[in-house]
Amino acid sequence: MKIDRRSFLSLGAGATAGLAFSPLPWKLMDDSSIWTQNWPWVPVPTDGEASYVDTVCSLCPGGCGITIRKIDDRVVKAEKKDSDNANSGICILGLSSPQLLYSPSRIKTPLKKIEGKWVKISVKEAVAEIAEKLKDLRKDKLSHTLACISGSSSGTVPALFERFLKAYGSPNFITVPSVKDVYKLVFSLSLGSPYVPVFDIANSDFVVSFGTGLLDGWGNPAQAFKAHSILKDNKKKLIQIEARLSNTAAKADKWIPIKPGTEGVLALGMANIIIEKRLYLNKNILFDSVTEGFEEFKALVAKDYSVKAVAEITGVKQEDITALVEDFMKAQSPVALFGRGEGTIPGSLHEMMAVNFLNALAGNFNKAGGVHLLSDNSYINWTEPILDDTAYYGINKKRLDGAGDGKYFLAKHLLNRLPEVLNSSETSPINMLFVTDSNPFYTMADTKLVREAFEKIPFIVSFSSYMDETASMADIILPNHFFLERYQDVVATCGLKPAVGLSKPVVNPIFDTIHSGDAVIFIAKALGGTIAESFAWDDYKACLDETLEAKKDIMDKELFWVDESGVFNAFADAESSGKFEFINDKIRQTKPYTFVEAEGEKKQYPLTLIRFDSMRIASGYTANSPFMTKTVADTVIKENDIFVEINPKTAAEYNLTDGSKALLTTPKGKAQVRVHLYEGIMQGIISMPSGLGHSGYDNYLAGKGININELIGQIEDPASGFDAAWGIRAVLVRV
Amino acid sequence: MDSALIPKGVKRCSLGRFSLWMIALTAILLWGVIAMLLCWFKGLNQTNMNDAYGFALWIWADLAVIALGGGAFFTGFLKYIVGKDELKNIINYAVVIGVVCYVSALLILAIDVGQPLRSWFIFWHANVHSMLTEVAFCLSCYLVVLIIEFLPLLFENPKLDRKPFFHHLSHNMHEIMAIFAATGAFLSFFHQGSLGGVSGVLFGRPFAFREGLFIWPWTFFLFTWSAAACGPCFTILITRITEKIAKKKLVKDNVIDLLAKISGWMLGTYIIAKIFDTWYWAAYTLPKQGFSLIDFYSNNPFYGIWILIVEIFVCGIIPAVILISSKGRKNKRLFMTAIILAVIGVCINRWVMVMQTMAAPVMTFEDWFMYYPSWQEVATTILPVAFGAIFISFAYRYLPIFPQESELNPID
Amino acid sequence: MSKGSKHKDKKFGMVIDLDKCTGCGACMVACMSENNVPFKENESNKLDSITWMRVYKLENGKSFPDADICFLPRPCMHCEGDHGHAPCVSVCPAIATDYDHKTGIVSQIYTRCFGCRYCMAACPYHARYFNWWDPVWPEGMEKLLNPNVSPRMRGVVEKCSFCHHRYQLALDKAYADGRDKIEEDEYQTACTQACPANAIIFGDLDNKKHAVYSLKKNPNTFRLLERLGTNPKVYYHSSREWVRRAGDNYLKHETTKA
Amino acid sequence: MFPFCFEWVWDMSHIVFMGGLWYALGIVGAGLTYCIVKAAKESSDNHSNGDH
Repeated sequence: MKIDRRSFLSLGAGATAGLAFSPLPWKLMDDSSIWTQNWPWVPVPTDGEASYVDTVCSLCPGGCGITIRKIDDRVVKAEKKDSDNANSGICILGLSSPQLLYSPSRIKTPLKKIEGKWVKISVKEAVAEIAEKLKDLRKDKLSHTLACISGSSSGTVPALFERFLKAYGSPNFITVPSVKDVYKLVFSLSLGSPYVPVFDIANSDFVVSFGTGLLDGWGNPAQAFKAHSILKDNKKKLIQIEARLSNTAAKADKWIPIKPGTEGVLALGMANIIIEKRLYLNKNILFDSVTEGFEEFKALVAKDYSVKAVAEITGVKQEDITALVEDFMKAQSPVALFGRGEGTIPGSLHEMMAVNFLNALAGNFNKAGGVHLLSDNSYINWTEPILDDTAYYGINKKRLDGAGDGKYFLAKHLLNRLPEVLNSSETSPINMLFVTDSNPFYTMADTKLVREAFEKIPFIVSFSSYMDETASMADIILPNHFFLERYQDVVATCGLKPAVGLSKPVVNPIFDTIHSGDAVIFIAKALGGTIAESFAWDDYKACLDETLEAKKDIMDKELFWVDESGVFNAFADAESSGKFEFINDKIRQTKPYTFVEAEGEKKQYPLTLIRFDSMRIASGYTANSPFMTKTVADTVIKENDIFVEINPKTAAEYNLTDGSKALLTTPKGKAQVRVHLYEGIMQGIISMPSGLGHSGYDNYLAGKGININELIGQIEDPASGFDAAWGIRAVLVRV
Repeated sequence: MDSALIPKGVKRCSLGRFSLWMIALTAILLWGVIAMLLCWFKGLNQTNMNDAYGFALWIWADLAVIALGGGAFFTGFLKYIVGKDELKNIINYAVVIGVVCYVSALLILAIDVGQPLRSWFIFWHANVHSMLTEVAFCLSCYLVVLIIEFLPLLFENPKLDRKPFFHHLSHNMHEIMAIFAATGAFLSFFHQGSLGGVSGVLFGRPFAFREGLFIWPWTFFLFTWSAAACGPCFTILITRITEKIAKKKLVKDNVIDLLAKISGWMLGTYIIAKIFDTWYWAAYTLPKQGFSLIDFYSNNPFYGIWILIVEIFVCGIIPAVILISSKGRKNKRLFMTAIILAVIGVCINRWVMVMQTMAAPVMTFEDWFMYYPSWQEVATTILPVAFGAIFISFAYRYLPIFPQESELNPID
Repeated sequence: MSKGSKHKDKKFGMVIDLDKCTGCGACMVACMSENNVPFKENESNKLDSITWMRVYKLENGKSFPDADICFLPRPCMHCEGDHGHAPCVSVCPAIATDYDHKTGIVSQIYTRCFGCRYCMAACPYHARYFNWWDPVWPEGMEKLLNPNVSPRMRGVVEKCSFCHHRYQLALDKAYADGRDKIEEDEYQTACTQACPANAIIFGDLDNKKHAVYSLKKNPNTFRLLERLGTNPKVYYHSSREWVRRAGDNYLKHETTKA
Repeated sequence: MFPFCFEWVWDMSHIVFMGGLWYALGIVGAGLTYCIVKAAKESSDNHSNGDH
């Protein structure tokens, strides 16, 4: 048969028709759809047995009891522990812990920096190398040039580090300070012992907060939120005194805007009115028998803090001040909160003392709805470390930060003084630095100065779990397990009582990491001699078991062991012996009352930049998870630009419109920002969130925004020596 | 070279010239094809659509192109059902334009959906309550009808016509074309309406929502009506453009005049209905939902009350008046202005019903959403235009589309 | 149905107390974590950022110092419309989203959805999200995936499901225990459970024993865009008039619905 | 679309909608078949008649 063009075409047409009527196209259509429903690049979660493991979250000082949902051996979710007792609760950060566990920015093995590049090493090698270096220092009688920065001051792990420094021969154990350090000072000055206050917000009927970020991450956020909800249920009042309409201010029944930094003045003014009007007498407390220095205090506030003067300084109207005082003193169980924002910056001692006087005048200590006082946990009862001559020589050297001495007689640790000390000497007075549970190169004010200072230190050992800003500057990293992978005691409060919680490993360590407690013990053992003798435990677990003793059984069952004896009982009844001292010699020594001002010339820097804390942005050692960053509004971060909030009227003065780019300059640095017009901020003030502008971590966080610490410098509180900076003068120029 | 394919009695340009024209169009087509492939392989992140703009440029293009393609069904309806026999001189071209419009619409839809390989679910798992289902069914059925209406034309190509089967088939189809046309008109009335229903039923979107008759919101009827009014205008416009390019008259004036007159009346009545609809919406529907008319025409950088005025007055009343008056139709310049305005008017209507619906905030704490298309969206929207030009060029060159062409342009 | 029927239809819904909501974002993270919601390196474009639960920040429009803000968590409203005629359900051409009369939950079948996005155009709450991108979990993070919820592919619409899988799990558990009913606390959404302020209350709106039943009747309770007839099953509570007014559209002279 | 798809319900809306659809498809299909069959018949008749 001759195949011509025509038959060829017919054949083609026939074949096409035949195919169309065959099941083939339909089958293909169906199969392609099924393929789209099972695209190989869309992961399918592996199924397995679901289980729940309870543990204590240690991502913030709150120490909540949480529960972890597991599928076989993987963590899929963190949840609130279903329990009314204990310290159960969860916040956005705790909910992020699974993402933080599997984060790409985790450090997967011990690392050593060789010529600027990270090289994997084993734990053994790392420990041996650190021990070798430490031995050399000891040989040269330089044991005191070892320093350690610890993110926390409570619990066995920081205690092990502190013990290590002592046994090794260095006084330079330094913790990262927070508002808690100032709280302790407030009460050690007024009550003679460093009590930690717990505010019984849930049972109060009138809460006045002097800039405290009750709903912005202060204290234990989960408990604060719960307490606030109870306030709302009971229709009780919350008053927020703050320059910016923060989330706390927004939830408050009344927001009283105030010039930032003058909160202490307002408190003293209020105290003056209370005393003048003798309102404290209505409180049915045996005032004379439980206070001291009242007359002197009375004279002092009467002289300098008349309502007129206070109104002028603070910008709060006179009638608002008097009304506030009346409502406060009329309430059954009023309470005044102090400590700014979420409390990462310690803050002004006098400001907090001033506010606390209101509590004293309302007589609310140890009363329902008032201030309850807890003593520091004392469950760690180790024998003193054994000191050899070198150690003895070393620990008697002066602390580098000057804490506990001269004008810094009140403070125990002053991390904020370290950069200055380092920068003022030619060669570094620190030869080796341990950094554990903290990220000081990011969290400390005036980051540039901090960096310059720390770059002088010849050898830095980081114990961080993440490639954060500090870890990336280290020489050796011994990465800690993430809290879901390790045992650790966590100091917390259960209700109004001190407690210790137990973090338990929920999964086996997923990387080649080492518990920092183990790391210290191993380093000590490698050093031998009295140092090794001081660390007789086999490992951290043994140390922890021995420390907790019988408490551990309770913690295993209930997660928390509550220290019933840790509650200060003064004022609870007429027979109590405690006295609240308004003025005493020690207080006089701090030269009351001085409040710090923002750094910078008003002429050159007409605006004031303040920081604000947000639940959605973690600003401490733990940084944001991808989910948390996803929740951040587009008026805070857009692409990589950070926004500063500004009052529309102020913006108009500077020719700025919503979203426009501007150059923000402070005495400490410059940054390109965008502006967000916000009616909730005072004129002349601009604000910026803390916790952004990371250079470390992963692509989900790094490079987004500016680290406010690069723009703000620290200001030493003249009373305590702690950083009390609440802002800095600034100028914005449209670009 | 291709003279064997060219219909008898007409003259066409040289193949070389034709090829050049084709190359230019194909280049544009390829640009669109690249964008289309990007959308298919990389996903719809290639567009500037977002969660506030789930419907955007493409859906507008779809709605507009189908409204403009309405010339086919309405001319068919007038010729076969109403019996306006003069329209046989333009019906072929109306069908060709219709095919182009409907194929384009389906192509755009195939790019627009997130899972094109599953798009047949709309048929298989049809939700009979969804306006979109109605659209999909009627659209595809009507495309089949259009192709049936187009096939006889194809078979009349000299080369094919020589085969007896095609010759007879073409003849038979002509014979019962009224049945097809009637079915097509039925389907068209529905899907044109359903497209109006697409936005009209959105009771969560006060800008689009309209009350109506039974399950059909007023937009259902308004869309059919406006497509019937403006579709023929588009057919006339394309005919005129073709005449301009071919540099000869292809359809007699009386045919165009008749179609334009009917269009004029349709447009006039439509615009009255549209005014009533807008008034009722503004005066009754919106206040019930807590809105006033001006809410939808203020506080944003683009959608002012001007767009309503342009749509109703400039592109509605004015062309209607021109097309209704015989003086207006006689004046060449006025006539073309009216035709173009009517076409623009229906496009604006489809634009606001899609884009302004998405743009206007409904929750009090949201702001207007503004959007501009990405180049991929623009390219894929131009793709059908290029396809249309190619298709029409081929059809014109090789098929006896204009029965009056040889009479009007005798070859000596 | 006869009286005392065991299988009475349920109508799950929420009452969210805006006086308590602090805008902390815990609900958003809990939701994303529970439901395998993907995340990208840049999520600052909120129009391309999948957040089944989204917390809006409302402003009262007044200037300093009278300015006020309020946070408003917005899950899917699971509109009942008129007899289950939710805005999105009736428009879906492929029945990929449906109103379940037994639970009142508006479902979404990802493998059925072909991405026409008509439902997104229909939803006035912007509760529906499109997968513009392929979901990508960085190496190691795919371990976080919850096996009870299937991850979605590019090109489909997704939204809050009231953690419907948790209802299934609760029913399965009850069945295994030989019960035919589940208690209020056995089925709670991830956001409800996570809210540190206990601002979200979830339950059967028709069940007198459930907390939501009485909470929804509080005079300070309102729903979003009620006037459109969407008949949502998420109620909000606020003691502030401006917040309640922001929940719906009002003409200038109209008073806020009490 | 078909009564054997599991979404199918025998209710009014399905009957009206799908009824309309299949009615239209039926007319188109029948018309087309008529034309093709007739054309095929006519062309083969013509062919055998040698009329071409």
